[in-house]
Amino acid sequence: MMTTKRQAGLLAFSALLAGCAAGPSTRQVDEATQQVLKSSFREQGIARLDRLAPDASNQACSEAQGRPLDEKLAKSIEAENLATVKMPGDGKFIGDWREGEKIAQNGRGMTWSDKPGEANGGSCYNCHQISKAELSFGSIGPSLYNYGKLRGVSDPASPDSKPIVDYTWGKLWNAKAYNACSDMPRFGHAGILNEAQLRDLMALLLDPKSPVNSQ
Amino acid sequence: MKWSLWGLVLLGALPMAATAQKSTAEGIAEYRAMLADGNPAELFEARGEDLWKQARGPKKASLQACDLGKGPGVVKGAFVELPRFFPDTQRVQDLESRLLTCMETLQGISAAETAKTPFGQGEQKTLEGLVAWISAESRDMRFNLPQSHPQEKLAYEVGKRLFYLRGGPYDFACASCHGEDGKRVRLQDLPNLTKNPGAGNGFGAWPAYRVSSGELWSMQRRLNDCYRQQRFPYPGFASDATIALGVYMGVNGKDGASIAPALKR
Amino acid sequence: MERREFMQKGSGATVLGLAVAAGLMPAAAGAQNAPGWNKTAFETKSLNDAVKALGGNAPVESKDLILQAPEIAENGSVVRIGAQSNIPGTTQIAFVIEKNPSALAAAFDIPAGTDANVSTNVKMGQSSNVYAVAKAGDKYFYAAKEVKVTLGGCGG
Amino acid sequence: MSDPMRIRAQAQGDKVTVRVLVSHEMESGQRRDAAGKIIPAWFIQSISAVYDGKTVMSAQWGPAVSKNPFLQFSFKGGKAGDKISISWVDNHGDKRTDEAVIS
Repeated sequence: MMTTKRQAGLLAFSALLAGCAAGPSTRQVDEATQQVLKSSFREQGIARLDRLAPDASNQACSEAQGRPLDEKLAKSIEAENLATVKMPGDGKFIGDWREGEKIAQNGRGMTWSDKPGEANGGSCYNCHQISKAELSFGSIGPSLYNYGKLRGVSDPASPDSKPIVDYTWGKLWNAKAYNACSDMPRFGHAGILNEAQLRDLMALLLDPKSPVNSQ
Repeated sequence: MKWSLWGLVLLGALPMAATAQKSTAEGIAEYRAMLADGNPAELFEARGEDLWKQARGPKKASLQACDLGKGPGVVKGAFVELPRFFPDTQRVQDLESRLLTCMETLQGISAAETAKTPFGQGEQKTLEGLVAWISAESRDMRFNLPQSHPQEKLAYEVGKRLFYLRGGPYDFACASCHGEDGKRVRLQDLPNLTKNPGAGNGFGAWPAYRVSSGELWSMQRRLNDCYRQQRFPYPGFASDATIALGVYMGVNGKDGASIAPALKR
Repeated sequence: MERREFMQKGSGATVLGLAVAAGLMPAAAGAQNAPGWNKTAFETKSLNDAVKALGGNAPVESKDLILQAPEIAENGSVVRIGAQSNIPGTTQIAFVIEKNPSALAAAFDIPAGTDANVSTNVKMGQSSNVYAVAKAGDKYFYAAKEVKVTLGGCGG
Repeated sequence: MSDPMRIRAQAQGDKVTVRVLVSHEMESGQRRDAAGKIIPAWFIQSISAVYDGKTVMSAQWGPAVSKNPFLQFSFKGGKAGDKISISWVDNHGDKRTDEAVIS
């Protein structure tokens, strides 16, 4: 009556657990979790099963279950991620903040209902306040309103601004380079946004004329 | 659904003058308060009660002999104790999964076929009504999921693993949005599902009528869309993964009151 | 997703424009219209045109007409609006949403003995002025409120 | 066949407050399906309430009324135990009437 596939899930462990009042051991939970993942998920559209296999960073942060990582482990994860950051090929960091605003508003991309090859959004407003005009913003990440202004960026091209410009690019490219278990996607590293899109988001955050800094 | 005069009272009490400038949060609270009276989920509840009693399927039988965990035919209070372990299937099952079993054994409607059916169509539509009515029969009762069977304990631990599992191109886990207090995505409050009151409030709101789509969503459908937004692969309907997450949330929400079927964005 | 299909801000307007141009406005697309349904009124684009199509003209603002609507809508698919008219002899209450493809949302006849107080749920494609309209004798009155429609959820 | 309406009619003093939920798609005619084709409009155009042989409310609706519509009104002179009936007609010519007892 139930499918064989489903029976293979948790059921396989009932024998193991018989007479075990204290609850399952870590190993039993590990094995059951792997079986459950295997029996429960299937590919759909562009969402392939390899998405379930975490890389080293995600593995460590999953296991931590919200607790802070061991400092040495965190540092090594951050170093690994920092090494992936690719600075823009042509040395240009700042694009068009108007385009950046559109990308920040757009929450689409890479779900099983999205088509391959379509440009993804940045989902930025889902988690951050950015420009003052948008009232519908999330609070998972810090407010980015006045991002450039608060950091004293009056000309993103000036040498004075270089450190903050580099950091911001790096943070967008791979947020885990600065915070091992950041909740923020690795937009450049994971291929969510391309260089041109990242430049536009940089402009939204750092261009003095962007409403983020001018209003 | 209770039709109190609450909505009216609230409407009268709220300052409706256009001059009153409210904060965004106050504005949203006002919007929700105005809608609180007249939740269309009630239309689904009515359909569900009929579907429970109607002789249907190849075996032309009703679901009135279905055991939702408190004995054959007992509906009241069943919802707040699910998911739980069922000896006949040797499996931890949530409401949707259990209904698949009952529809198959009592009515001869294939569980595998229904699980494969797209949401909102065919027997999935039947389930919308059933979960609305069955959950409504436990309205205001407190969650008390059993954790005595080893499989129930295992399901909780597996659910916890899945809750914290980061994956996909965005590195999202359930915990990315639902692991802390006081967070929002856009303007929607995100319940912290790791403890109360968030777990009780969050888990206890589904099934719910979603105003954005005008549909009645079961917890299985809610979790399916969470995984879509998480950029994960597709979780099977009533799969062990989505059931285990239900156990994790429901146990964390112990003693929270069920308001399902609620009204959601 | 569902939300966007109904009311995406920018491109939605184009879709609506095309629909109008192609004669796909609600009445034409339906198989038939209910007896007495005021097709013309439901094709108007503004408060004044809607009132004209209902048989009046030049509505005036009135403090005796109270429009109940939220300042912010979490979702434009369902917005509760209501109106109470304290104008003696009110025989009709209508709701107009300025920026919707068809501005007139609903028109209620109020027979003698029925309160001039009705409410319903409406869809709003975007932030807009919302009007309650009341007819008393042969005069029309209105009350206005701006309702902001916000984007919600993960947006995907 | 359409589902029944949910009607609540409550008498308080000399006034009856009526709240109605209707099961209907209320398709606006503005939405497109996955293939990009306009989904044809399908919505209730008229709805009315009758008590004691007399129409106590009648309305014309456009496609902007929400899916699974809600409606509230009140009238004088109704008594608990009496019946009120609500009827609607949509642009497909489908119609439905349901009754409720005033409580």
